[in-house]
Amino acid sequence: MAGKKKEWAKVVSQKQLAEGIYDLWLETDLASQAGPGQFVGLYPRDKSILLPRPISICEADRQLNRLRLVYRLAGQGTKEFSTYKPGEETALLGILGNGFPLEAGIGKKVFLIGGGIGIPPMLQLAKELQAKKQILLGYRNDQLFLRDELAAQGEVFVATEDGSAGTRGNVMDIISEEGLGAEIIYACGPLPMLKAIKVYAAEKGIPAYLSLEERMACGVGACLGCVCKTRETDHHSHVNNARICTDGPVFLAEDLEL
Amino acid sequence: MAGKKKEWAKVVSQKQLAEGIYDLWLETDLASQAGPGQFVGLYPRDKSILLPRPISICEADRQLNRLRLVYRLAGQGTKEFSTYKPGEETALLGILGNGFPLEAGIGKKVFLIGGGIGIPPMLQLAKELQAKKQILLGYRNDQLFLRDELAAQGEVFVATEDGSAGTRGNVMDIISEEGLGAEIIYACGPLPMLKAIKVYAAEKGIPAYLSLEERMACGVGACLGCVCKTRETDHHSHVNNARICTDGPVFLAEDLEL
Amino acid sequence: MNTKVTIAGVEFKNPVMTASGTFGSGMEYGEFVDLNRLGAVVTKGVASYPWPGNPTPRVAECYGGMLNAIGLQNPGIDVFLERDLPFLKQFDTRVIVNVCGKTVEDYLEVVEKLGDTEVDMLEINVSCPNVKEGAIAFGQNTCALSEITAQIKKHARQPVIMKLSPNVTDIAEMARAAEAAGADALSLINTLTGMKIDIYKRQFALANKTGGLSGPAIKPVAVRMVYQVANAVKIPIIGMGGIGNAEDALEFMMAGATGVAVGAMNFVNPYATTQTIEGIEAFMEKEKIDSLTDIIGCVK
Amino acid sequence: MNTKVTIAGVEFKNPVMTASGTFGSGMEYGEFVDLNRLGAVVTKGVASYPWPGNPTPRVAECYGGMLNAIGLQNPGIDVFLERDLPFLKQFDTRVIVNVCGKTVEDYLEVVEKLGDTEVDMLEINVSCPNVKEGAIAFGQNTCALSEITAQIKKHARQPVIMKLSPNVTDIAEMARAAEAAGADALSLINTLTGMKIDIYKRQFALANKTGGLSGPAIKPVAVRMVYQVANAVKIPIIGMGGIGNAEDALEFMMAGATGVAVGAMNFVNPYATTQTIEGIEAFMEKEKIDSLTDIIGCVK
Repeated sequence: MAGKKKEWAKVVSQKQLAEGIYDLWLETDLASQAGPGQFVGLYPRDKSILLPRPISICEADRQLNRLRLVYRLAGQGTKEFSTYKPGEETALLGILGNGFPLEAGIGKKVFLIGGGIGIPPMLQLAKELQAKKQILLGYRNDQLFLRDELAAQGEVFVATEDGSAGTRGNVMDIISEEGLGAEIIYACGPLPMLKAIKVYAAEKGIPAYLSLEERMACGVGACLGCVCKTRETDHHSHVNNARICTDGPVFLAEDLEL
Repeated sequence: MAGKKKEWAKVVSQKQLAEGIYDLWLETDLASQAGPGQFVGLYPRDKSILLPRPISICEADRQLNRLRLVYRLAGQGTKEFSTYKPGEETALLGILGNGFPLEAGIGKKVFLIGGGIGIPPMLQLAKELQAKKQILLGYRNDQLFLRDELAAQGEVFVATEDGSAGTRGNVMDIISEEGLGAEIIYACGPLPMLKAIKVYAAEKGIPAYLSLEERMACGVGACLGCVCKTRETDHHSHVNNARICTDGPVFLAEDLEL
Repeated sequence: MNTKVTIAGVEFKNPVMTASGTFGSGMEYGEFVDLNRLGAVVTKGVASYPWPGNPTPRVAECYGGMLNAIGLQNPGIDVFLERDLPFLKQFDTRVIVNVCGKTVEDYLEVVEKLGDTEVDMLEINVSCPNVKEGAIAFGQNTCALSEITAQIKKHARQPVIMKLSPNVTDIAEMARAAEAAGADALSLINTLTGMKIDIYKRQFALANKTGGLSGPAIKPVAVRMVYQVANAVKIPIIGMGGIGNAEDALEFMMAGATGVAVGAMNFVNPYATTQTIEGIEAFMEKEKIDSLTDIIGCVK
Repeated sequence: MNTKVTIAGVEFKNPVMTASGTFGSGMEYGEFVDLNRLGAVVTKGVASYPWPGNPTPRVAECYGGMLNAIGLQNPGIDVFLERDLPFLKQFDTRVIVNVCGKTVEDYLEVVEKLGDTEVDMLEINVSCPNVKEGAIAFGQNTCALSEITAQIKKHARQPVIMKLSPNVTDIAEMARAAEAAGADALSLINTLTGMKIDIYKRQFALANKTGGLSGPAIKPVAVRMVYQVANAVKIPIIGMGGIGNAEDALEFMMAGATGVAVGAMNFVNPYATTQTIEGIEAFMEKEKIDSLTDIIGCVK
C-alpha cells in the first residue's frame, strides 16, 4: 500500500442531496487506495481555518480514480466546500483511517446501520461486502439521501425522527418493529446510536464494528487529539486511549468504553 | 460629497502593463466621488491578512462609474488582486485622502512628476488639470507603463535608472538635462525623489504638492498609524504629525519634514 | 428583548463599545456608522498634554491580526475637552475616556479635568506596551497597579475602569489587585506584545521594534483571561481582543464580560460595531433570550 | 552553502526541528517526509510512566491557529526506549527527547533513564498549560525554574534545553534564571493559554476548558520573546511558534534563534519541515549567505 499523501484533487461534480447535505466527486490518485469506512482530510482554502476536515468516503471508483464524499454543512469549512464547482482544485489528505473489515462479514447476515451523516460510508461498504445485507438508515425527516442507491445494494429499512417516512424513531426502533436480526453489525452515526448498538450487540452476543467521530487536528496519529476510551490498554498509547484517526475510526464495540 | 463607504466593486478588466505592474478597472459607485491623487483601500479575500491595501486612483470614469487602479505587486495582497478576472467582486473602501489641489495649478506651467508606482495618479491629474503640463516620469527600465497615455495629456519626459530609455538617471536629471522649469509641481513617488523635489522647489521658490506613502491600518484617520512629520503643529493632532490617509496623502512640500 | 447592560451603575443601551485607539474620538467612523447605535464610544488615550507618539512605521500586518506601536499619540486633554467631547455629546451614546500618562500625576491631571464633564466613565490605560515610561509599567506589577488605582479612585468623579495588560503571568492576580484598590470595573485585554521582522530588508517591521498584537489572532487568549478574571473578581468586565462580529461578542459575554469592545476589526470592517449589535439582537431573537444579562458568564 | 548550526556542542545538519507534541516520535510523519532531512526530531513529551491525558474534545480550531489540551498523553519512558528510540535511531537526524513530569522526581527518573542512550539532547517541558500538576508550575516562577533546572543538570548526561512558557510577565527574567541554573539552551515559546466557547451549545470547545494556542496566530509573540531572550542570555535558543515555512524560520533566526521548530503547521502541511529546509537553502542561495550562522540574531 502506498503511503499517505497531501495532494491536489480536482472537483468532478457537486450537487446538493438534501437540506445541508452535499455530494462531491473528486478526481484523485488516492482513490486507488480507498476502502469502505476510511476517510480523507479536506483542507479549506480559507486561511483563517487551518486544519483538514475529516470526511468519510461514500464511494471510491478505483478505475476512474474518483472519490465520492457526501458531507453535511457543519461550519465555515464545509460551507466553503459546498461552493466548489467542477474543475476547481482542493487539497486532500489521505487515505486516512482503518476502515471496516470486510472479511468479518462475508456471507453473513449483517446489519449496515447509518444514522444521519453516518449514512454515506455505508454505500461503499454495501457495494463491497458480499453478505446478506439489511441496511438500516436513520434520518431526521423524509429527505432520504442515498436511500435509493443503498436499496440497490441490499434490503433497506428507514427510520425518521419526525415519522415522515418509514419507522418513527431511530434505527433501533426499526429492529424491534420489523423483528430483524443479524450475525454482525457495521455502523456509523451519532454517539447515542452507537451506544445503543453496543448494548444491543452485547445482548445478542454479536460483533459490532462502530465508526467513531471526534475533533481532529493532524488526522495521521501524531497529535493525539482524537482519542477514544478503550476497555484494554491500547497497544500504541499504553493507556486506555486509541487514536480514532489511525487506530480507528472503526472499532469493535466491545473494545470501546463509550 | 457623500461619505466614505466600504462596498463591493466589480472587476471590469485587468491586464499586466509591465513586469509586476497591473492595470485593474473596477465598476463602483465610489467612482463618482474620486479625484486625482485620492486613493482607495482594496481588501484581500485571503483571511490571513486583514487590512485594506491603499492603492492610488489612476483614472476615474465618473460617467461609467469606473475606477482604474494601476498597482505594483508588493506582497500577498497585491498578488491576490493580480489574479482577479472580469466579473469577480472585491471589497473596496473609499474614497480616501485629500487628492491634488487642481486650482493651484490652473493655467500655470507645471511639472507633473511620477516615479515608479507614483506614476499612475499622474494620469487622472493630467486629464483634469488645465495647465501647461510637463510630465516627468521616472522608470526603472524601458517598460514605460502609462507613458503613451500620459503623452496624450502633455509633454512627456522620461528617465530610466538603467538608461534604456530617455535620460539616464532620475526625474531630477531630466530637469537639468532638458533645462526645464515650472511654476508649480505635483509629484508622487519614492521618498528620495520627493526629498529632492522638496529641495528643488524651495530653491526655486515654487510650491510643490507631494503625495506620500506609509504603512496604513484603518485608512480613515482613526488609528494614527500613517503619520508624517510636519513643520508646524498639525491642526488635528496638535503635535507635528499629520495623518497621511486623511490630511494627505498630498501635502505642500514646505509643510513637511521629510 | 432587552440588550441593556449596567456597569458600575452606568446603564448602556447595549454592551457594544469601541476599543480605545481604534476609533479615534468617533468622528472618523461616524461616516460609516450611526454613533447613536453604540453602547459607548471609548476614546483614544488622552494625556495631560499632547503626545507625538512613535516614529513610523507604526503598524504592520500579521496572520489574523496586526501590530501597532502608535505610542499613544494624542492632542492632550485640553483639545479633547474643547473639540472631541462636544462632538461626542451630540450623540445618544455613553462616553468613556481612556486616560494615559507617564507618571501618576499625569493621570491625575487628566482625571481631575474630566471630573466636572459629562463623561460617563474613565478607562485607565496601564497596559500600553508601546511607550517607555508609565503605562504598562503600572500594569505588570500588582503593587504599582494597586497604587495607581487607589490614587485615581481618590480623584475620580466618574466610575473607574482599569484596563489590564495580558502580558502577565497571572491575570487574575492583577484583577484582584485592581478590585481591592477600588476599581469599579476592568477592561481586558490590551494588546499582546509582538514583533515582526522583514527578512528581506533584515529590519524590524515597526520603528519601535515591538508593538501590540490585536485582531482575531488574540481572541482565544482574551476569552481565557476574561473567564479567569470573571471567576476571580466581583466587579464587571469589558471584554475585548479580536471581536469583529456578534459571535465573538457573545463568546466574551458567555465567558463573563458585561460589555464588549470592537477594536482592530473596525479597520477590517468599518461597520463592525453596528453589525455586532444587529447580530446580537438576531441571536437573542433566535435563541429566545429576553435579557442579555442572562448570558453573562453563563458558561462555567 | 553551510546550513549547519551548533547548539550546546551538538551539531545539527540544519536548524529545522519539530516542535514537541506535533510530530509524535516521528513515525507518523515519516510517511510524508524523509526524516533524514531534518535537523532533529523533538519527541512528544515522555514521562516516567504512561499518562492518559485529558478527556476529549482535546483540540479546537481558532483564527489562524488551534487550541490543544492533550494533557501530555504518553506511553512512558520504558515504551519510548523500547519502541520509539530504536525507530528514530534508524535515521540520520538528531534526537531530542521532551521530558515531562508532575514532580521533580518524575523528571529525574526520565532523565536518568535517558542517560546512557543515544539521545542527543533533552528538552525539559516546564511549560505545558494543560496539566494540573507540575509542568507549567515550574515554568512560571523563577525560583521553581531555577530549582528544577539545577536538579536536572545534576543528573543529565546530555545537554539540557529548558522549554519556556510564554504565559509570563517577563520572559527574559525566566530565561536568565534558567541560564544561571545551568541550562545549556532554551526553547520557546510553548503555547499561549487560550479558550474557546461554543455560543450555540453554551459550552467550552475543549473538555479541559483552556488549552494551548499554537499556529501562525502566535508568531509575533514568539518572535518578540525570542528576540528578548536572545538579548538577555548567552545560551542558544530554539525558536518556535507558528513556523510553517522558510520565511517564518528565518524570521526567528534573525531575531536570535539558532534552531527553529515546526509545530502545529505540520498538521496543516505534513511536508512543512522539509519544505522549510528547502526554502532556507533557496534563500541562502538567492541572498548569497555562505553560512546560516551569519544570520542568527542579525536584526538588532
